[in-house]
Formats: sequence, C-alpha cells, structure tokens
Amino acid sequence: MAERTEANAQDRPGGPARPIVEFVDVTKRFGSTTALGNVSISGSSGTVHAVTGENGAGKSTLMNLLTGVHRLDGGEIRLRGKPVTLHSPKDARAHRISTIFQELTLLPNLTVAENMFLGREPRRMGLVNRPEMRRLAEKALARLGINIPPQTYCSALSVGEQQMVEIAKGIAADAEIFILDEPTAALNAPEVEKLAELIFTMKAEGKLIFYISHRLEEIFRFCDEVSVLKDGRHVATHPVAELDREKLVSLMVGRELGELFPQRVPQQDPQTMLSIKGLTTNPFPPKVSFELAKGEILGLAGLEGQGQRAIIRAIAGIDPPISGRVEKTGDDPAQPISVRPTIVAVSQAGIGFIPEDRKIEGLYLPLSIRQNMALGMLREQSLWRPARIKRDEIETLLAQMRVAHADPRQPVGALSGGNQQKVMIGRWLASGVNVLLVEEPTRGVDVGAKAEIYSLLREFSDAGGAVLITSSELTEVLGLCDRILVVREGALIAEFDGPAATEELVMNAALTGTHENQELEGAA
Amino acid sequence: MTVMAKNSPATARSHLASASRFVLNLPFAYVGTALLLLFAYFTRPMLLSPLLLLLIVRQAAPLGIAVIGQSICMRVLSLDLSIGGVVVAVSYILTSGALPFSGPVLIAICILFGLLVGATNAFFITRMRASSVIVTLAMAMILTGVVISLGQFHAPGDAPEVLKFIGQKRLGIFPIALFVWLAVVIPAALFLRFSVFGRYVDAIGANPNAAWASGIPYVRVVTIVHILSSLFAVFSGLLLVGFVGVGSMDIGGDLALNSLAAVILGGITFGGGKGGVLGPAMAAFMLTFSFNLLTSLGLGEPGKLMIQGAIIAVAAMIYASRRNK
Amino acid sequence: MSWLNILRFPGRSGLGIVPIGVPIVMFIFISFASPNFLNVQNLSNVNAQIAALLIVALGQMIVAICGGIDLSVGSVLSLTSAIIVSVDPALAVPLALLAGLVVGVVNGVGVTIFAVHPLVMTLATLTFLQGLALLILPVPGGDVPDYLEAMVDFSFLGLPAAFFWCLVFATAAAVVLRSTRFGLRIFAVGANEDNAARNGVNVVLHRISSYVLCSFGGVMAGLFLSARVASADATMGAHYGLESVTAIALGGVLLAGGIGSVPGVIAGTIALGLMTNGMNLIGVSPFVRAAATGLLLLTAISLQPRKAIGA
Amino acid sequence: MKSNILKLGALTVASFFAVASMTTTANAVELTAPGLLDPTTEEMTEAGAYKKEGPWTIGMSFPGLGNTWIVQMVQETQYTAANNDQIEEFIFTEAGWAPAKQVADLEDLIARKVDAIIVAPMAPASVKKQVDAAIAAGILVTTYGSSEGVLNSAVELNLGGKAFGKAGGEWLKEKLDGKGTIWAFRGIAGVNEETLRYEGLTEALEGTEIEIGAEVFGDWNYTKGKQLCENLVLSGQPVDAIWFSGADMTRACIDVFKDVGKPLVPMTGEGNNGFLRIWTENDLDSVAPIYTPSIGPALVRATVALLEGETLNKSYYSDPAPITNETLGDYYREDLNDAFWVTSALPEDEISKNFAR
Repeated sequence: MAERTEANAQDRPGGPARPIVEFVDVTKRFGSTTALGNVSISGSSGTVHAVTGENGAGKSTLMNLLTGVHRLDGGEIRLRGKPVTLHSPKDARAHRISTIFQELTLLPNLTVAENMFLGREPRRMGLVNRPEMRRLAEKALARLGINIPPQTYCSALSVGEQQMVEIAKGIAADAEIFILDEPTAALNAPEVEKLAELIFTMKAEGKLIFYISHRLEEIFRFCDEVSVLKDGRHVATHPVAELDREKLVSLMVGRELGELFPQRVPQQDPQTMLSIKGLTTNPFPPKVSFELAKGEILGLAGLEGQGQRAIIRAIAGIDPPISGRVEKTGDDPAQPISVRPTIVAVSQAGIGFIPEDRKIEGLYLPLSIRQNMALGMLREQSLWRPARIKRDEIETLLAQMRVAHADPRQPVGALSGGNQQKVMIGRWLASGVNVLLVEEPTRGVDVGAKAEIYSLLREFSDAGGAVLITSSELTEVLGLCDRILVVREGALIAEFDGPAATEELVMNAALTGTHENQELEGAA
Repeated sequence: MTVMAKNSPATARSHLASASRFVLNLPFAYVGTALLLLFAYFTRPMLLSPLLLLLIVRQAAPLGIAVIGQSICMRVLSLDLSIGGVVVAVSYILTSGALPFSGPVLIAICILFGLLVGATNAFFITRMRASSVIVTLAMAMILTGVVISLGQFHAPGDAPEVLKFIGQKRLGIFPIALFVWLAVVIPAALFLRFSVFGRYVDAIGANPNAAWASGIPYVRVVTIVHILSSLFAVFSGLLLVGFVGVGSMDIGGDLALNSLAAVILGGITFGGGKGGVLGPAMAAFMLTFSFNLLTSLGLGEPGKLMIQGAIIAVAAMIYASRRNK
Repeated sequence: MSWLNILRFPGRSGLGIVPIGVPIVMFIFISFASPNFLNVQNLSNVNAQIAALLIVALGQMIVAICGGIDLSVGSVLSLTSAIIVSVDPALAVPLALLAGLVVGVVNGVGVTIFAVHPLVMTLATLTFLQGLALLILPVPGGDVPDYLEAMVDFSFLGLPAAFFWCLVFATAAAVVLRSTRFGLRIFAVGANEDNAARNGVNVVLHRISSYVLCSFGGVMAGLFLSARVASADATMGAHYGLESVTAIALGGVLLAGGIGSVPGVIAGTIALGLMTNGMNLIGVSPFVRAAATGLLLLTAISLQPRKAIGA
Repeated sequence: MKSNILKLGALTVASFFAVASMTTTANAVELTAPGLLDPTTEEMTEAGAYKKEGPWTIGMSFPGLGNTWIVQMVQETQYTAANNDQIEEFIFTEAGWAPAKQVADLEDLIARKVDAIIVAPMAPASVKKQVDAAIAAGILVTTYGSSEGVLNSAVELNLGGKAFGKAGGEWLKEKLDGKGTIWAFRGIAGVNEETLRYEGLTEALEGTEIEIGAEVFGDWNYTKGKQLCENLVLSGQPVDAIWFSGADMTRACIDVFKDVGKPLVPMTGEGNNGFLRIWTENDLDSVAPIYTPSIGPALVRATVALLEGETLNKSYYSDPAPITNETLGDYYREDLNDAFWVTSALPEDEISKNFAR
C-alpha cells in the first residue's frame, strides 16, 4: 500500500507526468450502435491504470483500438505525444504495445514457446531460432514464477496455465505499454499472487499498464488510477486513492443494485422438479447431488473454472457426465423420470439450456428473429410434419420481453446484445419447457436489459418453472437466486439461502471451503 | 426511411435501386440463365425453340435431381461426393444381369441400396466425426471400384423397359423426365420449406453449435440429409440409365462435381443461402443449357471447360463476397 | 522425445499409430505375399511411382495445414505438362512456374479475399485449367526437353533419380514447416485464424502463399511426370487432386487445418503406392484398388475423430 | 476366301469362326478367324528366338476401361488365356487412362518376372523405356497397335485407325455423290485411335465437295452423343449425312432423329449389335466398319506362338470388309443384347451366356 502511494508521489511533483498514451475524443461505431463516444483517457509511464465499467460498457472496445484490432471512427490516439494510426495487431506491437487478451488467444497446436513468440519469432540465418526461442520463453515464464516446460503443446495446459502463458507472452514482448484484459478470470489464488508481484515489478520498471477489470478488489489492490466507462461514454477518471468501494460502484452503475432484481416470492410447498444424483464430470471427480424445486431459481456460484460450468453442461447433456443420474419430475410427482444425458433427450424431457456465449452456441445469427423463436416451438413436433409456428404467439412474446426490433423478419444478428439475449431466452419460453439451465444469464448485456432478463427468469419460475444458473457475477447470484450452491473444485461445498447470503459469506466459501473428497484430489 | 422516400423525387431511383437489389439478391443461376438465353437469342436463336428447350430440360433432369441432395447436404455444412459412385452402382444393379429380377424389383433394390449408402455415409460423418469430403470420396471410390471389378467380365445389358420409357419418351412435346423432375423437386421444395425438418436444416446451417446446444436432433437430421442425398442420387441414376438405355461404367462420373457447381450457382452456400430448392434446379438447367450453347458455338472441349470454370468462379466470388458484407 | 512418445502424443504432427502403421503393415504383408516385392528394382520402381504424388501431396499438406484444400493441383500438373512441350525448351520451366504462381494467387485470393469455400474455388480453377491445358495441347505427345528427361533418368550412388526428387522436396517441406516463420504461422492460421491475426500474423498473405506453394508442387510434379513418361498429356494430372487429398488424409493431416507433418504425408503416399504396387505384384484385380483405397481411407479417418460434424 | 465363308449365309459370327478355323489349317499359326488379320510385312521373327519352357506367366497392360467394347475384348482375352493350360497365370492391368500408371504397371510386371508382356500403349513414346527394360530382362513383348517403329516389340497387331474412318468416308462419298454437308461425331479428344480415324475420314473426303459442317467430340458415348446430336439437329444445322467415329453415338443420333421426327440421313456405324439391331429394325442405309474385340485373343495366341518358338510376321493389321446393307444379316444377332460387338472369338455358349438379351 505504502509502495503504491510512493509511486504516485513520484509522478506528481511538477504536475502530471507526460502521458505516453492519450485517447483523444475517440469514437467507435459498430453498424448503427455507438460502442464508444468521444472518450478521452490518458495513461502515464509507471502507473497501473484501471479501466472499468459494467459488461458492455466499452472497456474492451477501447483497448482493441489500441491493439489495432479495431479502427477508429473518430478522434485520435497519441503515443508519446504523436498521433498514430494502428492498422493491425502487428502495428501495435511495433509501437511496443502488448496485449493480454481476455479470451485466450493461444493456439492449441503450438507449443508454449511458439505461442509466446508467434508473429515475432527470433531468427538466425532466416530460419526460426528455436533454441533462442525456448531460452527466451523460459526466461519470461521464470519471471512469473511458473514452471511449464516451453515445449509443451498448449492443448495440454489447464485454463489457468494458459492464462499464465498468455501473460508471460505479453511480458516477453518487451513492450512499454501493456493491456491486461481481465487477467485473473481464470487464475487461482496463488497464481493471482504471482501476477500481483509481476505487476508491481513492471510498474517499477516504468511500464504503463492498462488494467481492465470489473473486480473491485483488484482495482483497489493493483491500480493507481481508474477510468470508468458506462454505455460507451467516459464517466470519470480518478486516482484510486481518492475513491472508496461505494463511490466506484455508483460511478459504474449509477443506480442502486436493489432495483435491478425482481422480488423473491417464497414458495409455500417446494416440490422437486429436477434431482441430480451422484453426478461426476470430466475434470472433476467429486460426486454432486442436489435438487431443484418448482418455482425456484438456484445459483451455482464460485470462482471461475471451479466446475460450475462442467456441472450445468453435464446436466444439459452438452458434455455428458462420467456417471450419475438426472431425474425429472413429470406429471406424477411420485414417478420421477430418468433423463438420458444427451442434449436431445434432455431437451425432449422439457429442460432448456441457455449457453453463455450466445453468438457461438446460442443464436442463429443469420436467421430472422422469428425463425429463431420459432425453432423453440418445434421441440415436441415430429421431424416429418409441417412446422406449426404460431406467429402471433411469437409477436406477443417479443412484445412481452420488450425486444427492441423493427421487424420480426430482420436477422437476429442485427439486434443489440441485450435483445439477442432476450430472444435466446424467449426461444425456450416459446418451447414450453419447465426447467431452464442458464449459463451467465446476462453476459455482455447492458443494465437495462439485465433487469428485464432477471424479471423474465423470475416470471418463468413463478409460473411453475425452475431455473438453475451459473454466474461469475456474484451480485447477480445474490440478487436473483432463491438458493445458492457454492462450487469449489467440482464439489458443492456450501449452501446459502438467497436472501440471507452476503458477498463475504459466499466468497469466503468459494475461496477456502473444503469438501470431504479433497483427499481424492490430493491423490491425483 | 420509407416514409421519407415516398414523396421525394428520388422515388423512381429508389424503386430502381430496390429492384436491382432484388435481382442482385437472386441466386446467380437466375441471372445467369437470363444472360445465357439472351446471348443465345442473338447468336443461336435456334436453341430457343420450345422443342430444344424441353430437350435441354430433359438432359438437365438427372443433374437437377442429384443437385437437390447435394444442396441439402451443403445447407447442413456437409458435402456428398459419392453421388457419382451411387449412379454407377445403380447402373450396375439395373443392367448387369447379375440380379435375376424384374425391372420394378431392381428399382426397389436400387432404392434400398441408396438408403444403405446414405446411412453408411452418415454413420461415418456423424458418429465417427469424419470429414464428409473424405467419407463420401472414399465411398465413391469403393462403389466405383467394386462395380468395375464386378463388371469387368460382364458387358452391361439393357435398362429395364419402364426406365427407358421414363427416360426417353414424352407426353405430347413434354419429356416424361420433366414430369419426374417436377414430381421430385416440388415435394422436396415444399417439404424443406414447411416441415420441421426443413427448419432444423436451416438452423444447423446457420449455427451448428447452437443447433447442438439447443437440443435439435442434430445427428438424426444430418443422417437423414445424407440418406436423402443418396436417394436423390439413386433417382438421378434411374433417370440416366433410362435415358441411355444401356448400362455404362462411366455414367454419371461428372455428376458429383457438376452438382456442386449447380448448388453454388443456385445460391446455396455452406450453411444456408437463399436458393432453396428451386435455385439449384435452375442452376442445373443453366449448366446444361450452357453446355449446349457452347457446343453449338463450336467451342471445343477446352473452351467449354474454361468458360464453365470461369462462370463458377465468378458466381461464387460475387455470391460469397456479397454474403460476407 | 522418444519415438513411442510421439506416437502417443502426436502434438500437431498428426502422426498416430494409424498413419505410421498402415504402410508398415502393408510392407510386411506384401513382402510375404509376393516374392518379387523385396528386390531393389521393384523398390526403386515404387519410389519412382510415388514421387509425383508425394510432391503434390506435400503441397496439399501445406494448404491443408493452413485450413484449405486445393483440388486444382491436378490440373496444374496437366497444364505444366502441356506447357513444357509447347514452348521453347529454355522457357518451359520458367513459364510453368509462372503459371503455377498465377494459379496459386487466384485460388488464394478467391478463398481469402472473396471468401469462397476452397472446395468450390479450386473446383472452378480445376475446370478452367483443364480446359486451358487441352487448349494448349489437344493431342498427347510432344518432346519433353532433354534436360528434364536427364533429371529423372540418372542414378547416383545406386539410388534412382526419383529418390532424390523425393528427398529434395520432402526435406524442403520439412524445413518450411519446422524452421521457418511461414511454417510455424500456417499452423497458427489453420488452428484459429482470428487468434493468429491477433498475434500479428497476416492471415491473408499466409493463406495465399499456401496455395502458391501447393501449385508450385503441382508444377514440379508435372515436370517430373512428363519427363518420366517422356511425353506430355493434358489430362495427365486429372487424378492427382483427389489422390493427394487421400494421401494426406491417410497421413494424419487434419483437413480442418492446424495438424500435419511431412513424415505423415510420406507415410500416406507410400501406403497408396504400396497399394498399387502390391496389387500388381500379388495379382489382385486392379479394379479392386480403388475400392481398397476407399476402405483404407474410411478406416484411417474413423480412427482420427474430430470435434465438428460436417465438411 | 472371305466370300466363300459369307456364302454360308446366316451363320453366326462365332460359328463362322469355328468353321473357319477347322477348314483353314494352311498357315502355321492361326491368330484369328481368317480374313480378320493380315500381315503387313514380309519380315518374320526369328524362329525360336523367344522360346521358353512353359508354363508361362503373361502380363497385359491396357490403358483403361470405359466402354462395352473394351469389356468384351478383355473378357475374350482372359477367356483365351484361361483356356490355354500352358499359361499358368494371366495378369491384366489397366491404367485408368493415366500414362504414369501405365508406366508403373509395366514396371510392376517386369518386377514380377513375367515371361511375356502384351502392351497396348497409350502413347508409344511414354512406355519405350519400360519396353526396352523388359526386353533387356528377357521378356517377350507384343504390342497392340502400331508404334511406328518406336517400340522394339517382337510383333505388333494393329487394327482400326485410318481404315476405320476411311471406310465410313468412302461410303458417305458414294452416298452423297461427292457433295454435301456432313457432321463428324468424333470420340475422345486427343486419343490416338480417334485422331487416326478422323484422318481416315478426311483422306476419304479429299478432292470431293463434301464439307464438314459440324464437328463435335461425343466421347464414343451414348449419353454425350445424344445430347450433342439433339443440339445439332434442333439448332437447325444443315446435314446430308453423318460420320461417326463409334457406334454408340450413331445409336444416339438415330434415336434423336426419330424423336424429333426428322427423316434419317445416311449415317456410318460400327459392328456393334445394338447398332445392328437399330439398323435392321429401321431399315437404315448404313455401313459399319468392324473393329474386332478378337484382337485380344489374337494377341494372346501370337504371344503363345512366339513362346512356343514359332515364327510370325513382324506386324499384322486387321481390316475386314465393313458390314453393309447386304451383309448385315450375317452379323446381326437378334438373340443377343446391345453390348455385343462383332466379331467375337468366344465360343457360342460363352457368347450366349454373357450377352443374352
């Protein structure tokens, strides 16, 4: 803590240090939507500059302008005082800008060393100098204190290891300006510590680090300055020292958290809809059993990569479980029906799965809104029959969900993220399922749409359905769910009643909780 | 925007613009056919006689039927290169005399055979997750190889009379093959347009991952698609054998690649497109008409191949780049 | 890494038990089945018989690693054959190479810039070039330049010329894949072009270059084959497009991109060569060959499942 | 001699062959039915030069398959070889019309140490090296076709070619009285035999006022021939007669003329039963050169003769008189199907077994 203020103090005398990166009135549009409007932010050497805001606020877009992935539509970027045009990631690299992307950009069929030097392989006599590459890779990995042989193929690494390699790759680039986009998303606690050390070293070396995150604790721990974006606009930039948690949150959100979430109605006589018995999933050996009741929204919480995703995907039949059973209560509560763990059988049993990535797994972007919705209605129809589509029902549903659209015949890809998310959920509402498995219900969705999606899910459960969600946003889990199960290393380690749970309780469990099967992991 | 356009002086121009947009959005086959007909009108007007056009339709029918299967395959992001092999096998079953049955029974055997080939293709593509290019290519190799080794000591005989009748005769001036074509195309078009199956085909083509994750019976749909494709190949083969009248080992050899070309010209791309079933059908006519036109222009084989290749490349480039905008 | 480890963890080479095992099993089987197989003359025949296919398949492998497919390479071979007997012998090779360059660029531009599916694009060029080759050389024949014939007819250290052709091209391809930036980056492009681009790889340039190299392989195979049969034929390469795809698929190259290796392609080509040679030697009806190749291909590919369903 | 046999009337071709071989024993070696194959040179092979102790292994390299003529030729060849107990093994290879594959086939046959090779070269130059290698390895080589001196094979048996095209051309010249417009339906572009046949036609037409109005390549194939003919007929190209390089195309064209109701014009054909059937049934006016599949058996017999130490002429040529309206009845077999080609060397029971309608 003291160290950080010292660093700040060094910059201060004689006014602010000359910034090496300046965004001046930058604007970026995608089609008709303005992703960024007149944003001006600057960063100086030897500082860690947080860029934060809600999902979809424009953080990644802003940084992608600096990495050459996107081109400016207005304004300019100045590097060391001079305006520059960045056409490609290669250009950015030439200007000594290094990016550690949020999505993993490692190529599975390249080794760690090859990945780290892709695009700037060291050469000797025109050929790739592999020994040199390996040596440099080892050096960079050593700086992070990680012990991964550089000759390992990246397909063999865990997600956390890949994230570390991604970071090492950025460091090995010998740049002046670093962009860290949600670097801790896939890291476990010791890895975060290593990253922390590294960030302080880099700062001491006079680098500028843009730290993109919406994790408040990290911003307060690592950063000197914070710029807040909201809906593509620059809200404010403050030294971190001048802010506290509440102030930052209010800058980010601009409203009380409470009104986001619909009212919880306690269920009188909870009746089991879905029971999971002894489920084991691929990377995680522990057996998982729980029940989902009618009218309930159940949340699987925990740190990222702890098995929530594996559990929900196993139930959905996407990545079928290794063992275990799923039973669903049908018309007769006394006679639960065993559900085969394949996605088709699961869907036939009246269970809908809403994936986290709507573009990749969720929507049919080239098809119209109506076609997307209509596909849900076909769930119980025979392949050979004429498709019975009730257009008026679709219109009603679209209106109910307040999907902002010009025409149901327009391609769904032309909608904004929030409306796309609604269409994806709407498809399942139209299909008549009574259990929904939802991964990250509001990823990449603006705040207004969030509230609407929450109330959609709540209406669904109130109408006699049941919802299971996974979410990396703790506030979401706390605000929406009736019951919260905390997952750590694939096991359920704690259960909280929704209204009673707090962020501290859940985080505590997620970070430190243990389970009876832990020795199993030790043996492995 | 439409309100603004209504009373503005630019109305006529915007009509023109939307008309030209409509034309540009049509599969290339429609525009191409129109251009070819126009060109023929000035250079070889004889080709436009109704009689000849109907004969060209008959020539196009086998390709037109095979192309339906190919187009559904492509709409679910798959491909069927085994069409030629199926046709050769059909020719063998019908004309080798190795199976001592009557014509209708042989036709039934052909259909069963088509089911089997399609199911085998589908098995490898969906269950073994093998590339459809490789699987159907291998299938074509196996079928032609087996047929040629079986047939090497036996000259093929005549086609069943019923097929010769369908392939060669006409009602009035209309060749029966035309009716067969229509009888296959129209139900296929309606089925794909209105059935649940057709919706699923669109969904899989638009986003296979989403189709998988949302519980659409992906494997079943792709399996049916490949079975249908083989069945259409069988029908195409029946028509071809009937048309030729005798068995032949090099029958239908260019069907797989021509059908691929026709699908592209018909506006189908991998995973969708606007052509439906009619676009590729039009493209089958267009290709056949272009062969005839080029012949009557006295262009030899080389010229024909070059123009054919150029047409496919240009159409694909126009269509693909427009789709990606 | 030990040999066994490579088989167990093939990495991006695609070299599993199947690609390596198939030719070995075939070799052993034919050795027992035919007394004439294991003699120097026959083995050198096999070498000469597979050389052209190997050269084409190496080019096909580069395109495939980069995530494409090139059916037109057979027509490039035919075109080369037609060109070299139709122009001044001194210009023959440069002109053929120029033609290869143009074809590669056209294919590459169609696939990358116009975003045409590679099967469709190269099918179109296949058709066009076949026509062009027939236009240049309607009737087979002609005199292949003497220097070319000399290049396939020598023997050195008791080894036939074809051996050195194979050696040169296999080595060149291996160096390209293993030790050049291009080689490393096409693996990246083939695995995930977006991520490759984010790492500063020029995807368009690499794609186009892969098609150019493939066409270059077609040209070289055309020179070799025309010289070997001492005459030109404008349909000489017709089989090579699909045959080379078969060879690389047998060799463990993933058609979806990102996986493949020179040893695999060599193994796949040898497997095909042994199939033909073995059947001729054992006296199996030659017509069975196509069927057997198809079966082999199906078996091989079933043992290498992918994630996605489709083309 | 030929007329002698024709007097036998409506005998089938095969039985006529059987009778012929019984009655003529003058020559030392009988390669085919008499009149089908004549020596073209006085030069003889050296007696005993190729003599080997049996049983033999004989290999054959053929360019490829594709039509019923080839199937029948291969069938007859294999039958002949199988019925000679001195031939232990007969290996048939086909190159799928790829010159490189033919080279490979020959190399493999040499590697198998066969006693003799029958080669039907796609292009003589392309197999020269392998033929020389075979001869150097002590293998007897006989050739199907004429290599014009390129190959050093012991004996060459040739057929068709210019004479085939010329027979049709001469007939057309007569029919048209030396003037008019004809269409020429050619075979597969670039194939040697095809070029020769076409040259035969142009030679026959030299000095006449007959013009070739349209020239198309129908690949000897019914389907393609039919499409091309439909096209030419309906595009109104003038035509007085049609020359064909192969019979399947003639059949196709007759079907087209009948289809559109256009009066038939003189068309040349080929000795194929399907064509002969249409000819007979429709009372056409035509001529059909004979391109005999018994060339295959003849090659086997020549090879065997040489291995036995006999002497043969260095080259032979098959140029039987074409089938005309007058002789049609001698050749047409109502009981056989369209895939049968005259004249066959198979015995009658084999013929009726394989080609029954």
